[in-house]
Amino acid sequence: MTLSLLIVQLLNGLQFGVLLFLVAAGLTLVFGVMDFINLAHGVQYMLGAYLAVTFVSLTGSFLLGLVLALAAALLLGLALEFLVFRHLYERDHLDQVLATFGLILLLNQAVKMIWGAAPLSVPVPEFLSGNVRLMDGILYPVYRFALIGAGLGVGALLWFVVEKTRTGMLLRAGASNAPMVSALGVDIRKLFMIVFAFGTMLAGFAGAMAAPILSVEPGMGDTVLILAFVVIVVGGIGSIRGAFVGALIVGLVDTLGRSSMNDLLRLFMAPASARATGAALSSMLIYLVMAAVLFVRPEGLLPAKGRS
Amino acid sequence: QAQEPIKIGVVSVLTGPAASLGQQVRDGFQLAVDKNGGKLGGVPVKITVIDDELKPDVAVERVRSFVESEKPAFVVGPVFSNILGAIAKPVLDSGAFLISPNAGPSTMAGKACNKNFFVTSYQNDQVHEVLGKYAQDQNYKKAYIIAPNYQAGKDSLAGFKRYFKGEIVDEVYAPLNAMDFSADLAKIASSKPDVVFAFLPGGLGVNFVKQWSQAGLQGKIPFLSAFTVDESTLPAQQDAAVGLYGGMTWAPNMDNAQTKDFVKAYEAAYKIVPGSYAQQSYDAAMLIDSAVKAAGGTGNPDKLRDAIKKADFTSLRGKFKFNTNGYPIQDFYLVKVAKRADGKFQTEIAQKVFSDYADPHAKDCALK
Amino acid sequence: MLSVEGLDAGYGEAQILFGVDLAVGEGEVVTLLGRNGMGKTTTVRAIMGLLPAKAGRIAFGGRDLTGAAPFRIAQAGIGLVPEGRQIFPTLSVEENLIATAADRSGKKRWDLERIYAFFPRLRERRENRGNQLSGGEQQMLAIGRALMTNPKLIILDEATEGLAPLIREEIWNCLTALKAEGESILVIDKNVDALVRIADRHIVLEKGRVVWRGSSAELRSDSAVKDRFLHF
Amino acid sequence: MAEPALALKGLAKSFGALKVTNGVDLSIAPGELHALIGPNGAGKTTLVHQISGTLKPDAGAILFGGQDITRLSPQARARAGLARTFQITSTIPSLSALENVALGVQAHSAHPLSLFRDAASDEALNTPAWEALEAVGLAERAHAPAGSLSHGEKRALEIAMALTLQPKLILLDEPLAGVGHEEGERLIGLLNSLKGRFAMLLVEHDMSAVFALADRVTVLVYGGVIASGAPAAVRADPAVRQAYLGEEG
Amino acid sequence: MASAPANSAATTRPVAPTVRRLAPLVIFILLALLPLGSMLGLPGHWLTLVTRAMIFAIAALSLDLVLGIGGLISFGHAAFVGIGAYGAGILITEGQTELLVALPVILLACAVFATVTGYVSLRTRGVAFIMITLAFGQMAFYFAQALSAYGGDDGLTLYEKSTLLGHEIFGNRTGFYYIALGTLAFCYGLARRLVASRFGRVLRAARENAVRVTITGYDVNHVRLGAYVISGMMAGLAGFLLANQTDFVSPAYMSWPRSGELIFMVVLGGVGSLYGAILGALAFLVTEDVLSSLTHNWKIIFGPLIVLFVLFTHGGIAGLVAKLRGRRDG
Ligand SMILES: Nc1ncnc2c1ncn2[C@@H]1O[C@H](COP(=O)(O)OP(=O)(O)OP(=O)(O)O)[C@@H](O)[C@H]1O
Ligand SMILES: Nc1ncnc2c1ncn2[C@@H]1O[C@H](COP(=O)(O)OP(=O)(O)OP(=O)(O)O)[C@@H](O)[C@H]1O
Ligand SMILES: [Mg+2]
Ligand SMILES: [Mg+2]
Repeated sequence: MTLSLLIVQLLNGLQFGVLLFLVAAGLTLVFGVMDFINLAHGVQYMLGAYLAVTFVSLTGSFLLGLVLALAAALLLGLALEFLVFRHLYERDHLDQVLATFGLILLLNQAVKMIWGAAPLSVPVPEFLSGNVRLMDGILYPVYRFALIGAGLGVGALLWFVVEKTRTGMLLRAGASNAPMVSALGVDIRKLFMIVFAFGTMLAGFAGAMAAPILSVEPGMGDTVLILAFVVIVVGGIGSIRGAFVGALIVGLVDTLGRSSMNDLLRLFMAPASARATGAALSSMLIYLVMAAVLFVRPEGLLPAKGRS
Repeated sequence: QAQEPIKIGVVSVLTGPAASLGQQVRDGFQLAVDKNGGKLGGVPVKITVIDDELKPDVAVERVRSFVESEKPAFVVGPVFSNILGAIAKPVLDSGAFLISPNAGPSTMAGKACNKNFFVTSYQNDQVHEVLGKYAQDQNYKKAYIIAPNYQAGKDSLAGFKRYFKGEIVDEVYAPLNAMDFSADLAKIASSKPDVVFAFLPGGLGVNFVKQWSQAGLQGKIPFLSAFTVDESTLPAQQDAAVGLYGGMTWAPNMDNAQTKDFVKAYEAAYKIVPGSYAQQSYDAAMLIDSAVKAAGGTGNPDKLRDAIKKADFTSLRGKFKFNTNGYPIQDFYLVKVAKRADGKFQTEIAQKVFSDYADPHAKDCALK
Repeated sequence: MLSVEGLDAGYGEAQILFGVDLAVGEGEVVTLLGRNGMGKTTTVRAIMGLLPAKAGRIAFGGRDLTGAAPFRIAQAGIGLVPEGRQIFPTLSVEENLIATAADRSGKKRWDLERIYAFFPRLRERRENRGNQLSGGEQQMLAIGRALMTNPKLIILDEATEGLAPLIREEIWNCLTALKAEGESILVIDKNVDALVRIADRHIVLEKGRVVWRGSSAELRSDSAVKDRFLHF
Repeated sequence: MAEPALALKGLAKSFGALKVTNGVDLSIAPGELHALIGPNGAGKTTLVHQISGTLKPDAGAILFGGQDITRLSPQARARAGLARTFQITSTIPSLSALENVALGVQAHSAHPLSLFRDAASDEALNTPAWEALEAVGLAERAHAPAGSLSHGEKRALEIAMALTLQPKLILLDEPLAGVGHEEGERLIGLLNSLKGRFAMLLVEHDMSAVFALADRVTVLVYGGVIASGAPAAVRADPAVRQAYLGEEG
Repeated sequence: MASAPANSAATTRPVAPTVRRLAPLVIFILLALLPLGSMLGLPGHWLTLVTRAMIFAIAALSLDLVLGIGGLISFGHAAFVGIGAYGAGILITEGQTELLVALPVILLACAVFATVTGYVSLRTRGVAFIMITLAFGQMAFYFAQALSAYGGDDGLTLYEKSTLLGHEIFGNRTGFYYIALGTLAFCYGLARRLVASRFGRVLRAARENAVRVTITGYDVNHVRLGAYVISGMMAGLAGFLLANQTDFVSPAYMSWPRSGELIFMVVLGGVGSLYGAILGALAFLVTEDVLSSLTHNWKIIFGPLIVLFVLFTHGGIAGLVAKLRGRRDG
């Protein structure tokens, strides 16, 4: 592998990681901070993408469409919270898993009925189309740089809110002992509702941002959901910094693994078997990394304080 | 008259990302039946649509209970080879005819061929061979080839290499759920092959093609593909796919009357441009129509089989005949994506690559 | 200030409290006494709205708070030091103190500085997480946290459990000072000897019913009750 | 002199910069009830954790009946006869009080993990369990789930559980915390009656209990021992009064 | 998880002993009578459907043993089902159909896989355990996908079924039904005994308070590993039956959604009650079948149904049964 290729692959890994981070951030907020396992986070991501498809084509403007999609995602989050989630906060994790699985079935099917089964897409906005030249003829899409930037911005904002503000403290406190927070005079339910809706909006944001580069199709959230869980477990549950680091690791490992596993194995294997082994291994790679991380540090790389 | 209807099961995937293919199979078949006034071969038909969910064990369970309770004369389906492998045994054991409108695995073309199994599409390898042959004919020297990491993916790249004799700069197996191909695209950009061959069905293809165009590769490197740019993915790929090549036995602009009627009727009924999935399924219905007519019903399986083997129907492809193993012998084309005047996208025939092409596995089949 | 009338409450099918009446006046210190498992904590939980009352009325500062959510009751000006400390394990000491801080009495007597001055040990451990504290340190934190809401009435449920004798003395002194400032206090504690000095009135619970009530002087003179709760 | 039941030699433990256990030497004779007192945060619980094996010391040695157990796992120490109670009550909430106690009996039986025999009707487990419950006055609540017991009852249950481990030494971390006056008296009576059967290390802030029970007292301040000896002597020690006891002693 | 103790209350809801004994009895009697029902007009495919449901019930039961009783949420349990299925599939493909050869091989393979992965996984707790078992499940999945000799991703069709001493015991559909029922009853009895045993008591106790159990003198991980291995073998048995029922094995049997479905069955049925897992599997698969025969958009009904069920009941179907009975008893 040449140096320039390596740089591009690192950028690719970074960008993939950032996309994962956008999904994982909402998940870790709701899961880590509020101690709620929301399997429906993946379908919320999918809905964000579909809403973007609709609103972008309706308004003809990416930015306007994005804003409308976010608003719709927020509303959807509030509705879901009101109808389903608030009744599950005090329930067992497994009850949450089962109920949110029901939501996955419902929303996946609803999306298929509303938007059809065929993949859809959103065009890359005009002002972010085009490429940046990175040495000897290797181009890198501007939109992907924008995506990286958006991810970093969201990450910084979230970290600040959760770690540095009183709202963040109350959230963390509420996760471990909600009745006590309430008994000290804070309306924890309202707080949870806002955070939950915000988490949904974040998932929607990730979906909307991914729509111009990925195919928008029913079930697109299911793979992402598992990857997002891998990310937050590797990084340390409930920690925004952890999710960020975990996302970068997963993004880089997956990207670099896929692009260099064959070359690596070919050093000491016949090309045909290197290919076969390489393909199987690179699929397994992130799981191997996760198992290794958890074996050495069961609480993840950068666990939230107090969750070790 | 109170005629006993022919029972037909249509097994197709209607759940998950692949559902858009499955819907074409279901709708193409239904269109043919509707066109015939709810009858095939003059006999009313009762169609049961079974969603295989792309899960082999679910498919087996549903199909088995269907054949056990309904005793159908025909089962049409499925889209994917791994589902075919799962349902073939219960269907064929029940004595029904199994007509595959899409999946054409090599296993069932050779040793494991069955007298009651027919394919109205092609043997899977052939489509990939079309592109290999074309790449060879163009005298490309270096090819970058990519497919998903599963059996059909491996068969695909093997098929391409059967005819392409140049250098393979890289042979890549992507995860089945890959979303982001930027790593592969970077590799392509840096290794500068003469041609890229991809087998990336469904959402994989949408992602790849969009990112291909965003990476600025469109128009720079010839892009040949199988099941990567077709009518099921074009609505999402749109302009990003225009000018890309695929291999097929048919395209919506095929120059014959039956195709014109079919495309028009399909678009009117389902609001999308039909792809090969719909076309092959439509042909499957027409095949049944001709056979039932010739055999005078479904009462005599041997007569029915002989009638099916004759394939005496007007295929949307024009000429069509069966090999001894139940797979077709037919022409294959290079197709190219184009934007129609009405703004929709479709594949169009670019050139013929094989004539009367039979799959190589037929020689392993004991049937005569 | 606080008045509870005819309170019935329990867990699931099991009724624990039967018609409990109690009142705490402005600037008054009242104790709730009784053996283990007699329903003291249950009473407190019901007052705070953490446990639904099956019957009865709870009012505070003239407002009916029966059936209100816990946060409303707390916002009305009741501060709780719960049994078993219940500090927030994932928050640092300082975060524990400021997360729910408020000024509910309108006099803002307590801030971080005053808490740290009162419990120097907490200042030393301010960066530590709640679950890294020793039992006694956690107890100090729970008291500090309740004071930081500047309540009109403070409820202390076994607030001196696990505290060293010196610190316990400090707490009693503090309660005396608070009382002097006009704070109302409802306290549950096994160190009745000390409480007799500070408290105005005492209420004894047995199997969820009030079986005795009276002033400190009456407690000292009632030999049956005295034997049960006092050392001398 | 007989081998001490427990001996700590230069035990040390830090959390970051904080030295929580600072070169502690301590020796408890067989059958002795040794009280460990000190201000909040002095490191008493941390010391108990190290002895029972749930925390690893940074340096020093722990000798149990003459045997070095510094590197043994907690479960191995328990099997060797080292039992403890927790400062924050720790029972198994959904199991009944009886089952909680039987769990301890079972651990010391010949087949602690046999796979098929019904455990609930196993008299070999139940009889000793009943005895332990009776000893702490919990027999009436035997079938109540431990989670529904009141605070004081849970404390008693913890002691019953420790009793079944056929201990040579019991570590008691604030057994009287949250226990009412009347139950406290009974618990003190119980501990008194158990004196001599095994050694006990009692961590407690209730001075009336400490001075009623202890054979010897050690005072820990900032992780170090500042005084150790007979109760009366310790009580009179001005340093101890200043650091810990205040007026009350 | 910080709030684990508070949460565990919901999973350990005590079920009245009479229900615990009576409910499974009723279930097994009804199951034994079902083939008669199909003579009386129940659709013919119900026999197949319920056979499949009982096979999944075995897998769900095995999961409940670690999940419900041991508190270990294994998100890779489908791997064991897959190993069992592939064991049968590969042996049959290689011409070895004898059950008395296949079963020991499969059970051993499952035990080895469980021991190795369990040893690593049990270092972690809570969500980390969920995810590390997922990781091992996925590795098994990708491994099966790479098994080109046995069909790779396309799966493997079995042209024969397993035999017992040369007899084709799986050939007859009703016979298969009763074999599945018998296996299920056997596994249930085994699990019941295990839970009631000393071993089971320690396992249950460790779920709620591992520190306490350790301090009492048990090696908690040792006990958990034992349960994990037993559970894995039981799931492998289900896989063996599944392969023989579908005449087909595929990597899809091991994919993570499959592991997820097993968890849903257990939770739906009621965690930790064992017979709940059986009810959960039956309810899940039968509802799925009934609804999907009504409409292809059945998930739009099934999804909300699940949500409503969780919102309005506690402790799954078993909890519901216990509550209804409790109400009737007064
Ligand atoms: N969560 C609960 N579920 C069921 N019963 C409970 C629960 N909490 C307490 N109880 C029961 O309620 C009764 C009263 O308990 P409460 O905690 O109010 O007593 P208390 O007077 O505060 O005792 P202590 O001095 O031990 O704290 C006890 O019998 C106890 O067993
Ligand atoms: N994990 C930890 N990380 C950092 N500091 C800790 C940790 N655990 C305990 N400490 C600190 O070590 C000191 C000793 O704690 P320990 O619990 O041993 O005190 P103690 O003597 O039992 O006090 P108490 O009488 O209040 O129970 C305390 O200041 C505590 O804050
Ligand atoms: Mg209490
Ligand atoms: Mg302590």
